[in-house]
Amino acid sequence: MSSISIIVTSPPYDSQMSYHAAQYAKAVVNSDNHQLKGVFFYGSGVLNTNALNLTLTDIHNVCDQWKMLARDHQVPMYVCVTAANARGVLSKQDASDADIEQYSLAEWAISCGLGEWVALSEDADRVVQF
Amino acid sequence: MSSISIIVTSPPYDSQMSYHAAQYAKAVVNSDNHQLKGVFFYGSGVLNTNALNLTLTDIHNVCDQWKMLARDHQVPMYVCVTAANARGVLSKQDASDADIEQYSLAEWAISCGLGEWVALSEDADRVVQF
Amino acid sequence: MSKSTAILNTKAPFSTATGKESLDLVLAMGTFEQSVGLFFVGDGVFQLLQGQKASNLDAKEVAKTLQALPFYDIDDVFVCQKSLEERGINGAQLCLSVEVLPSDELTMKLSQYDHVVTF
Amino acid sequence: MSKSTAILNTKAPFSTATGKESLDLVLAMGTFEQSVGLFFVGDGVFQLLQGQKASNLDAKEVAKTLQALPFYDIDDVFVCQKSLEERGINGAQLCLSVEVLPSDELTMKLSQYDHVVTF
Amino acid sequence: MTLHIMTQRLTKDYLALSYLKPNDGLLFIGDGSYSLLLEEQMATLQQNHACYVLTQEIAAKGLQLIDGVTAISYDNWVDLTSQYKQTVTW
Amino acid sequence: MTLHIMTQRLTKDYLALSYLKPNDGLLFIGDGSYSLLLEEQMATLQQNHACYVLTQEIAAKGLQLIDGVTAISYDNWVDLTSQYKQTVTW
Repeated sequence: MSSISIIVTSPPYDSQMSYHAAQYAKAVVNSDNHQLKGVFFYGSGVLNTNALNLTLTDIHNVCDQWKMLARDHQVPMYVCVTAANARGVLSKQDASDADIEQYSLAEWAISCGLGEWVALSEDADRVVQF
Repeated sequence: MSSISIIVTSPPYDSQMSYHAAQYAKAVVNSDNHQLKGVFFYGSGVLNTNALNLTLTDIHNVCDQWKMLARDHQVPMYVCVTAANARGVLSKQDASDADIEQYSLAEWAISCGLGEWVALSEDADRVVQF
Repeated sequence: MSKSTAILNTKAPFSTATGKESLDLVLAMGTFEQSVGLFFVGDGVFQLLQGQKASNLDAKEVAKTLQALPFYDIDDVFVCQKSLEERGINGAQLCLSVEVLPSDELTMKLSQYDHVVTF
Repeated sequence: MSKSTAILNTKAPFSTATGKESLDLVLAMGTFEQSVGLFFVGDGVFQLLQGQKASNLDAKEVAKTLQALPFYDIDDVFVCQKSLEERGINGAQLCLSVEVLPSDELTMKLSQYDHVVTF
Repeated sequence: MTLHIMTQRLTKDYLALSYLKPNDGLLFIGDGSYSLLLEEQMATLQQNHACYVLTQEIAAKGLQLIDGVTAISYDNWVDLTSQYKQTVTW
Repeated sequence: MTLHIMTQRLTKDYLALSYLKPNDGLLFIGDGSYSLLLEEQMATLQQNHACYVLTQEIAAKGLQLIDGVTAISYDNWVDLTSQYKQTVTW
């Protein structure tokens, strides 16, 4: 049994890597020999956790795939709060702290610090970056 | 008197070009021999118009500079609605149309279609892209 | 309309949304009857490869829209010969009838437009 | 902690936030006592140039934080000799005392870490 | 042994090429998959490296599989991840 | 005459280099400003092209101005925009 943690640093719409990341993550959770410890969104990858992304009907919405992985397979989805806030991804609390009325963080994403990534990578036999 | 239109296709935080764009735009409005017809945000450049971008106190916030150009110099700031919606930048109306409660478009940005850019480029002696 | 614009495609499809967004802009210019030229250089030439089936990556079929350009009266489509050669592509592998030009001729064509927007 | 991570810096400062964010990650690893190595290759070597004054572009002074790494007990900092040479930089122009390695030795170093994260 | 995730097309300046060990594996993905069109450069790499590409990418991008490159699924990729000691994304 | 906005460092594969006309101007900006360290390549370009760099970038990035390159302000850049017939960003 081999354990894997995923770090996503590519944006959802302007790169293809986050699509591959979600497909890869699905393959890990469906594998008998591997365990997915969690997904961590960092850098431009935090844009994957923006709940306000609307995609055209004929294009995949990778954010929906992350949501399903979180809901159906209980994969923890962490997002670095500093990287997210710098790119317009705010939790309700972040928004309220900054006196902003609106917020944008997807409900399936867990806002956290970099310590979570240190723990995820410590727990994993392999780290894969997208 | 020479007229200039600006198209911004680079994101605010993960590229330096939008910083240069705002400085360049300021130089145009302060010039006696040039007129700034408008700024159009397209591609990843639409992220400049996300009102929820929070920047660290020791980093410039280029979004504030766009806001000042709009307010103090009446420069029209257009953003392509399709490109914006795909990247999590929604006007109140866009959000309501998609049954989403939250929205994120900066109040200084004018949501529009690509026809506005065609008009801006038609009006300009020069187009500069960032 | 009196101004002309060259749209310069420099990126491969899929990896960025630029293929789709450059084409949307070209079609908008066509609709408003602004003169437009479409240039494929560098990795942009990959957008013209025959036999693309974007549905395999759950992505939009941009190549199909490209093939419809003649129906929108957009006929000025140029591709860089050197870029094709450097990427191991021959002209017969392209999905669209385009004018293949040496770099210096393409450079001269490009300089004839009032504005240039790069994707 | 038993796992080790190599942070691979491949991008120039300023143009992306990666310089700052890679350093934040390095410092977090230091804080949680995970073993970490910092590698500068390709355009990443520009982060080490002496005399940077980011305030001229209203940007964060990342180079200052780099110089503080020894105080966080982060001593495994490696830079690729070939990348420096190709970019016209000599070792004396660097703002930080680092180990300059030929590509093959740097490759061997890199392979000794459990995980690699690229910025 | 390292599995290198090659996200860019092969060019002389591609950074990854300076940091490969003999027997490292190469997965060509995203823009990297267009490297399949460069038969000469691929042949050189294949002398020291197992080369992989995602089946879906070949089908999506108008590419052809070439001799000596293995087309894989995401499931195969997951297996490769544990077979190699380390993964580096370039 | 075209003003080329060079946003990347000079490398052999840099696309812009294939599409320059004699007397076109080159503004090195962003990562492009690191081209100042490549004196040989810059000298070759200077034979046919006026070369510019933003004063602020030199100061920010630990660079030195080199012979034959003109350091300019944003105001200068605006003036250049009308002096050249066209601007292309690479």
